[in-house]
Amino acid sequence: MVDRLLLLILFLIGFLTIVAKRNMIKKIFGLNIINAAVVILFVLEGSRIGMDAPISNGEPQQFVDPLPQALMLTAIVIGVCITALSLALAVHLYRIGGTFDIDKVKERLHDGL
Amino acid sequence: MKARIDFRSILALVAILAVLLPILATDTPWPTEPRDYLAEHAEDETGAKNIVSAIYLGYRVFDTMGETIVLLVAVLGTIGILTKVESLVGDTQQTIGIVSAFSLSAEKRRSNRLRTHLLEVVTGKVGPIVLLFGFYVMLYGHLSPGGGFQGGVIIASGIVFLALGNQRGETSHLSNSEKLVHIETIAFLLLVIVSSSGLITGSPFFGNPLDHTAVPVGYIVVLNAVIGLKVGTSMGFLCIAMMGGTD
Amino acid sequence: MTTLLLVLIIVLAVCTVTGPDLLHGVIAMSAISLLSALLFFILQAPDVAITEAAVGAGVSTVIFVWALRHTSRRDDEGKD
Amino acid sequence: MMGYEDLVATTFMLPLLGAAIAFCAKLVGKERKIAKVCEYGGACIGLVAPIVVLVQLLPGMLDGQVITGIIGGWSGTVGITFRFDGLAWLIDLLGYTIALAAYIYSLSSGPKGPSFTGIFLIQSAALAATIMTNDLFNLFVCLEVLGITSYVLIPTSGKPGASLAAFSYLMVSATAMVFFLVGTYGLYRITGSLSYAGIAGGLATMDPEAYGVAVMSLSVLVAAVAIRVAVMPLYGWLPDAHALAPHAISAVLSGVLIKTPLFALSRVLVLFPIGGRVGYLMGLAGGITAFLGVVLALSQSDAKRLLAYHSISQIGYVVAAWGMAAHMGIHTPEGAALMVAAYLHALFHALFKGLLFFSIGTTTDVTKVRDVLASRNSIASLRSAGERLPITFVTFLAGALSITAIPPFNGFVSKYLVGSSLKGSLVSFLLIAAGVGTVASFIKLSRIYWPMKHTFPQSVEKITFLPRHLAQLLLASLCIATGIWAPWIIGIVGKLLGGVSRLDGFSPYSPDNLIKTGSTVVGGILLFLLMGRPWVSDILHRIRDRRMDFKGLFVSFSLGTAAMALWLWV
Repeated sequence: MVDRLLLLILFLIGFLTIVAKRNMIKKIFGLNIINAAVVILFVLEGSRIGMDAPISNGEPQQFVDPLPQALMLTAIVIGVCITALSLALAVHLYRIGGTFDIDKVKERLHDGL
Repeated sequence: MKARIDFRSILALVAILAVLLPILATDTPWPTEPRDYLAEHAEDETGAKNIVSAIYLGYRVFDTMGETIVLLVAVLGTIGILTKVESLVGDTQQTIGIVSAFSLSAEKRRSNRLRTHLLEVVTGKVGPIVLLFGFYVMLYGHLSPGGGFQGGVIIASGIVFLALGNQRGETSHLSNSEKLVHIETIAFLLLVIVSSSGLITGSPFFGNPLDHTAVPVGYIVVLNAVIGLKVGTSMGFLCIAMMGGTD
Repeated sequence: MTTLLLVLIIVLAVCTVTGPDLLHGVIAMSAISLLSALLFFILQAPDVAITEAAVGAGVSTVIFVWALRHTSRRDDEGKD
Repeated sequence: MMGYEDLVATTFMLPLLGAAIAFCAKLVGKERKIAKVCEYGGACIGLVAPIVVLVQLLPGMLDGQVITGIIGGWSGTVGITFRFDGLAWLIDLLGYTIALAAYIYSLSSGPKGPSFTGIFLIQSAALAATIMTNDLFNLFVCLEVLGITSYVLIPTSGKPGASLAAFSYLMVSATAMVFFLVGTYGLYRITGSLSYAGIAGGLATMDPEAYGVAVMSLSVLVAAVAIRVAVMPLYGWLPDAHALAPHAISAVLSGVLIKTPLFALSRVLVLFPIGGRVGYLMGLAGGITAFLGVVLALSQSDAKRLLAYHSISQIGYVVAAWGMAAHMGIHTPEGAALMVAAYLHALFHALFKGLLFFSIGTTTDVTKVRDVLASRNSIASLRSAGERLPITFVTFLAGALSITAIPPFNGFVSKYLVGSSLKGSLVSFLLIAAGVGTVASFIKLSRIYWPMKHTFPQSVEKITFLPRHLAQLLLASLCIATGIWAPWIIGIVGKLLGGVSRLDGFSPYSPDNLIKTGSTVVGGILLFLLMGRPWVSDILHRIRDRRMDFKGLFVSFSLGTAAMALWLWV
């Protein structure tokens, strides 16, 4: 319970960053943080029903749930792909607008167009 | 810094809190049916001892395919934007000291001569070992933790090490970005072909063509190898392009 | 143990998002990745741990550093 | 011989194979002929072959066949289940038709190259997979693939604003997808399954205490998908993205990409006993979207942005009908009829909006002016750019008459169908108002073709017209054909969606409807004349100049989610 509340706090920190910070890099940090929070949440809760890593060695074992782990592999990779793309876009926007501040970039583009 | 956070952000935060709290606060016991099923059948059905690999490349290989595609598109998109950015780079470039040591182009490295020399020697020697380790992780994913993706990332770092250790700025075969793109392209084609290969022996798409043979695990090993190759080359290509490129 | 790691991760997350130096933020992000990799290892998820370490601490750090090299490492929010 | 299950899987495997072949063009030099062969061969395999497969599947589908299975033939407890039914067939048809037309158009207008072809094909594959999947996590992966291809394709237009639009879209929808994962967590925790059948079973037997988790999970899932659909409070990312993307991509984005997730969502909604309430709320939001979208569109002066706001408005029609269908239950006769209306409007909107994007795209490429107030005499400009017959103007007219619901164009049929299925409700009044606004804003847009004596075309650019004309004429003829043979098409769609009984003997061209249409047009003309008044144009200017900042997107997302959760809870 405590762990889950801590994860909720982590998630909210990330979400607040995305919403309130205007710096694009900070927003990407926020996205990474909420993604990490959800990944930890799945693995943490899935590990509560067992004690052994899901690699069979022929003896009877009490596995943790392997399904969330497999899902989270996918989620982690997708997360890093999104991060890479968003960073490339942010760098491009910095080159155009001269700042990481998204509202200022928007204003400058608006004036320029 | 926190004082700048305005009313609307707080409103959004409270709304999200209200929605997420019930989901996270619940104490409903975690379901055990999938785990029990997998513990009993996974090894027989896929041949893999590592059950996560069995799911990742067996039961849910379609998800993995999607994930590989996301990676492919992300790398293509990033490279596309990157070339646009490089053309925009003027002489106003602000370089961070440490980073320029890792740059692949000789001019940028000259300012950090000593550090760079050390770097070149070490990475040049370590590179092949890292590469070998990557192949190990890739090919033994069905038995031990690891697999195509993780192995691929390690291979990518091996490639980057080789590129860094490359003293005179000439490109070795493996860190030649054109070659990497070729391997990546072929690997993607192979991935599509391998995932349809079940059709030959009568299993459906993404099915195991070696299902009724003595080595059902062969499918996972092949998939691991193809995915590892694909991930390794595309990640390696991305990193090399980002570090100041050999192209 | 998990609780302790989570608290550490939260502290690092706060550092990441409030600090004015983005490069420090990147380093804190990769520390978060490493800590969560450790956490996954403790939670019997070695596959996820390897992936998180390789991807989160490795690849994404490289990309972040690349992005900052081409731009600026200062977060000049608030200094309009 | 391949079984049906394999045949169904080819609808997404063929584009993937095509993409892989198109990428192979990079292996050989750019100048070599074989590179072109690879690229176009891949495009043919990826876009034409699936349509052939769909034709093959049609007879079985008309007999009410539903193909279900597990991808790869693995176990159902863990594996990914899929379901290919009439809805999936129809959405595939919609997707591949528009994608084919857009690809032909892109041959002249760009973007070009093997990478573009490959990514474009991957997007089509993801569309087919999205509508087929019956697994929550697989839906997540499919939506991510759809998303990442659009984030990559939007900035290929090279306009600086397009990168910003892609970045905003990326941030909003990537955040929403993390919420989607949270929803997946909640449902997996209480039901122990990811497949839809398993979730439905788990919900039936769940602990009553977990009701809150189910409600909250459902609302974050719906909100995450609604971002993609751009329903009213969540539409903020769309206008920039659709207006600044390359023309071919704009057509696909607003024709297909915003609708597929909606129909995929209907598969999730039926699992929940409270899904009907979500439908009602979405239907209401759809009506409001239709109306407000038009108001915003009226205030725009950029031609493509005006079209983008119309996409929001038209998707409002679709969502209104779809939501009410979900509210009635899509297996009841009324619900099925509404679903037919929603699908038909989605299909027809994809056809005419694609056509409009192409025609306006060709025009603005030639004149280089996108402001409808500044641009005039475009027919002459097009002629001096090398267009002998005013094909672009004619196709634009076909699109404009379709969207303003003039018979016998297809928009008339679907709008009538949506309107009559929703008769008497609050939503239908919003839709009538939206119809009037649509007429007015298209009169405004048509002004770029009005001849003027004293303006002469300056600085026109020579472009290749052939592929563009081909795509425009293809969609224009489809717009007319689907309008004329509407009763027959309605019959087929009704059969595929299982609601045939309600729609027998339906005739759109009754005098009653024609009078209604006439009065809408008159209303539109009056509204257009009214727009010339200083005080009205002042209001419109205010609407246009209000700044939607980035934060607003997230605030509306979170408030929308919370509102939905509250609505479901009480």
